[in-house]
Amino acid sequence: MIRHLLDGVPRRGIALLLVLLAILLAAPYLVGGYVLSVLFLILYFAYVGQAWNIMMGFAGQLSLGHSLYVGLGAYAAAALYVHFGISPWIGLGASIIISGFAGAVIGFLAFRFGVSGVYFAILTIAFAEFARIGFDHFAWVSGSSGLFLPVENYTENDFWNLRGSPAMFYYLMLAMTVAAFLLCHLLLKSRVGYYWLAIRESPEAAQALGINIFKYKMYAVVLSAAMTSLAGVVFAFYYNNLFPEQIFHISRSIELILGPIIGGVGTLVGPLVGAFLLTALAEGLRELMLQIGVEVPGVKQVFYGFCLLWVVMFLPDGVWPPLARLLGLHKTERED
Amino acid sequence: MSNSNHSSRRGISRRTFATGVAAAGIIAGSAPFNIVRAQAKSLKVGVLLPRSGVQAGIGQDCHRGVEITAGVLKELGLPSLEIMNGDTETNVDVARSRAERLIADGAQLLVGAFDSGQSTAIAQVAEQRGIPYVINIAAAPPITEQGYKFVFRNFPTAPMILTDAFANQLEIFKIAGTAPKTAVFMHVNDTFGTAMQKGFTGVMSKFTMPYKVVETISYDPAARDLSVEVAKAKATGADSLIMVSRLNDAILLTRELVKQRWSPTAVLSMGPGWYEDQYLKTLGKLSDGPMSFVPWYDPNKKVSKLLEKALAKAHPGINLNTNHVYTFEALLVAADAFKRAGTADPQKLADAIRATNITDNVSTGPGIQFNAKGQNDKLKNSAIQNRGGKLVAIAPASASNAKPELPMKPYDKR
Amino acid sequence: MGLPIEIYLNVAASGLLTGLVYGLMALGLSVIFGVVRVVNFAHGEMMTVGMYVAILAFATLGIDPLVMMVPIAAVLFVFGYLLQTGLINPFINRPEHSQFMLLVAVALILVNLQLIVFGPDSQGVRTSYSFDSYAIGPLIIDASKVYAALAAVAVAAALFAFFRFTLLGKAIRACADNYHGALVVGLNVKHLYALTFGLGTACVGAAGAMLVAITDVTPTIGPAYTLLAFVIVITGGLGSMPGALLGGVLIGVTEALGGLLFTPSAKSMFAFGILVLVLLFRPQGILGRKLS
Amino acid sequence: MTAFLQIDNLSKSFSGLKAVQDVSFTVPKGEIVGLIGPNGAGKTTCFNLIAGVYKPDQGTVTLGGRSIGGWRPDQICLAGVGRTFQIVKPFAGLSVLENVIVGALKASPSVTEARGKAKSVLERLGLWHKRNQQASELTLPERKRLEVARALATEPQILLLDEVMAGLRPTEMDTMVSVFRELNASSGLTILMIEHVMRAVMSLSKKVVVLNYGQVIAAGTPDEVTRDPAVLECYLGEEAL
Repeated sequence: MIRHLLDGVPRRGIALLLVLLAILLAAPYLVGGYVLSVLFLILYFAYVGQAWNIMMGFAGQLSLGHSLYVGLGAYAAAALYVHFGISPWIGLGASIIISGFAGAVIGFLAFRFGVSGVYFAILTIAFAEFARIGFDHFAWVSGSSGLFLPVENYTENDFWNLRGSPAMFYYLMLAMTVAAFLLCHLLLKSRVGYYWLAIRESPEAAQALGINIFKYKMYAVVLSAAMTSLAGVVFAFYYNNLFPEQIFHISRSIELILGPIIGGVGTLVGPLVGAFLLTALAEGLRELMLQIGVEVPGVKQVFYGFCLLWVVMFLPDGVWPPLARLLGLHKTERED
Repeated sequence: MSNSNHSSRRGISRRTFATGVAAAGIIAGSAPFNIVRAQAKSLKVGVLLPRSGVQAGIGQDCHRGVEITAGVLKELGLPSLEIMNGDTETNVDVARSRAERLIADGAQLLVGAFDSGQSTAIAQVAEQRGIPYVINIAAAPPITEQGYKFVFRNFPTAPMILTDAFANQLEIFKIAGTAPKTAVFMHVNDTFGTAMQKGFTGVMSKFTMPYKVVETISYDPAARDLSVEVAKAKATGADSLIMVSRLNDAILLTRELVKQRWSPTAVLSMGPGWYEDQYLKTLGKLSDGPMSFVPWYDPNKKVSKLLEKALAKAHPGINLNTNHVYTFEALLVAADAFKRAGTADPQKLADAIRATNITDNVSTGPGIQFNAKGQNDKLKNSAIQNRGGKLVAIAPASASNAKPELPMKPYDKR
Repeated sequence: MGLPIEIYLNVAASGLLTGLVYGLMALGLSVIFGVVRVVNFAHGEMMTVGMYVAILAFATLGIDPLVMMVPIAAVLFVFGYLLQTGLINPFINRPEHSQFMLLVAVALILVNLQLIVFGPDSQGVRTSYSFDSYAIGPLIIDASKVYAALAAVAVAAALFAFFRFTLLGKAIRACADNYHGALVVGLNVKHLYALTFGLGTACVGAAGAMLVAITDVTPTIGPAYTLLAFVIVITGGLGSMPGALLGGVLIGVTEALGGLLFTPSAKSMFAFGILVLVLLFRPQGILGRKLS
Repeated sequence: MTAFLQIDNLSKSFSGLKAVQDVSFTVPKGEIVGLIGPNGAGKTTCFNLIAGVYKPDQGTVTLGGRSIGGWRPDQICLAGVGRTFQIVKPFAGLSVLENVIVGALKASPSVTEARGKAKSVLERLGLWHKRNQQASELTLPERKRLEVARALATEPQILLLDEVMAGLRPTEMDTMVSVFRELNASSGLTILMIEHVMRAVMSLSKKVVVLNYGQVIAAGTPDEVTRDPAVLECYLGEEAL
């Protein structure tokens, strides 16, 4: 198993990953609450970015409505906890089923009718918006007045009910990110991974090679949706309040796909690098504004926009592929 | 009141951060916790407001309240506050990490954040770090029902706003000698709007109101066009309109009322929008008449006059409103507690806030006190009316400076 | 419900008129996609630029927004032309997510520049006819909406004429039909693409000027209009010009009647509902050409 | 000699234009059959009907006794039909090896085994030294060979080749011809090939079917066909062999 995992990965890459992991594991003991909260955000976006990347980066289906799955996952687990006191570890089952089902419905409808490309992207937005307005009127989860989770304590970590300190959430998010990374790594080396890439590159050719493209696209959507829903569960229990206006909003969908696009669509490390760069960039720009004494709201976002523009213009494949070459980590010869 | 160089102690680490995008930069960016909490002459207060993003308008308006605070506190003989600003960008992620950042930079007390979702996120940080947090505006009841020890709210909850609104309406109808018979209740379908809608029927049943609500209409906060809503309301034949709205929709609704040629005898608003400067400015003489039943200030109080003066100086032409008043009062609570505690120690500061008893304040009612949950339950709301581009307080009698005008002048006769 | 029939007529008329203005806005998006094959994710943000210019002109010079429509369209034409040549052209053959990213960045910059320059408060204009309405029997029709809708129809007609009858318009259509063919016969495709993008942004600028007469603007309103434009063009048929207008009217009337029959707060659900149905049963849109 | 692939009365029209009209022919098991005709004769449409890209308006396609008309392309591939595309469709972002692995996975239980198969196919087609290059970096003749390699990796019983010789240099073409001849001889692979390069068709095929305007105008051995006046008139006249 381990040999299989490491197969084909350059040694330097493994070493770098281990160092990074060690730093991330030690972080709560080294840094204060602020940096920890930023690191949490980075991991959060790295995780959802990875989940989105399965659908877009691997299988080539552009989803611009991933906030749908975050929101469904968050609401499912939170509602079960608030109404019945059901632990999120059980509730996440419901999250996975509901989000996976939503993904399956969207995928089924779209792929059956040959909706793809821009049309598919806009269909995903439409479903997310549909959910946003629907949840605004969904009284069982308090509609637009928001669903609040009871906050009990911060001193003791109740892992079973996900009540506790930021460090607990940080480690949970770290574990999820690592798991998602390893899962994607394994997937890419498996039959389904090869098939996804083939579908992404040329659906016609893939089909001519015996690949049931409908089936494999469905796998990608359902898996991506289910994984994304878990991020929603963490979101709900971390922030302890949910508003449809916020969680299903299209700006959330955009936010969570910027990371993998900037980092490198279809690469394993891309979502990680992208989430790190974007969060650090946002925080760095805020600090820069403070340092130079600019206190006009909106200036930071303008600079942020220009940075995005620059990256997308000059690094069309994202930051990671050229960075990997720079670090000597690009794909090595796999065969003898 | 500048935040650009409030902390030279942290200057180096901040610069490291600004330059570093690398992991090392992030990790070195902040020392573990705030080890030194010196007995400073002034209190460091982190103010978190949504000054960009969707709520930028309100956030920036609240910020005007921050700007005029320093002078007023000085006149009241209270210690000065060192303000550190944080923009939440109308985003709960940013609200949380900004709160952490301000605490890491030495904030000893937090104030903010207008929105219920962002306030909840900040409240959790404050509670975890043991830093007192005074909410300026946020009406969702659950925030003070969580058993927090460090979170205080000097703003009424939705049921409180409703109770006072009905009481004030009865008072006004009595003075005016007339009252509407039927009403349509229209509310925006957002956090505040639904909180109000939920309490509406229950609270109303405790009063004997002269009017009957014939229809309830909820509409989308992002609505671009409200002609359907007004057409629907008009079709009920009701003679008055009860509103819970925001600014943009209040303007849109008024335009539609005029265009669809429907002049209710009264517009009774229980939320923002109808009294705001932009409403008055955009609609001119068509803005006259609506009454707002809102958390307001008592124009007869001494500090109110100071605040009005300070605002007129800093921002001529802008009327003092809820956003300024409650943001100011949150800072007033901070300065008062700091004076009594004599220390910035968060625990002692929180104890001092819990023992707050400010009678020399701005908002309507007996003053500022907090109950065991950290809620000021003594707050009273006012009724105000738009008159010629200005706002007058018309109820309760003890906090008013004008008589109500009812019925409202029809739109086509102006 | 027992509502009198004239309420339905009133609401439908109002939906129809606003729908035409929305249709013009969406027409810009459709023209751009139909030729350049780039989805303008900053469409609503570009419209707010037009809205702010109209407000500025009205506040400082007192020019009526419907008059300002022409200069605003010209300004946005230049903006669109430059944007296409300078920024978007290298992205034409890049994958969709890359184009999406580029325009999201443009949108982010536009929104926040507007926030900095114009402030966060909503702004509008009050023309002499701002609050007028026509009473036709039991119908009460908003005067501003009538003028805006008429202007929208006029602009759309001019655009149709341009594409149908002028040489340049025909060249652009040739370009859209067969990119390589156009190259082979020696058309300056880059210039034609930029022209098209300019025309698209000019449309949306004109629509913005009209919309100012109907509603107010805040810097953050852009994304909602971008989304609306998507819904309209996909419903009507992406790339089809009559489709955009038809989609606008359809969405406008559906939202209005849906709001009347059910709860108004859920009225945009009806628009999305129609979009989903169209995508599922006629992915190319009502008037769209079959997907290749 | 049994008919392995049997086409009966196949018709297909696109918005009124009759692309393929009442076409019937058979491909016997283990043989190499050429499908020729001038441009626009309906050859590729015919291929797409067999491979399942289009559904026939009329007629049947029978493979080894089973009717496969109206099946999806992937089902037809699983039934034993491998194909190449006239306009090559490589998985541009993947390496040459990965391209072929995708094909080899059809008949392999594991990726490791698929890799092994891909290796032997690549070696056979002389692309092994290019295995780590991205498919997008290949020259056109190389891409054509990659198409063949990918299709071969699915271990088909019948291979549909759509102009794979186009653009090859004579020596490259000879290699290709010998590869097909050897495959046909060693494993009994049946081949149906569309080809413009007559030298390749004539040297490989035992049987040639000629299409013009969507209809079969002649069928027989290369010799017979080349002597057919109808064929000469419509087609061979311009291709001075």
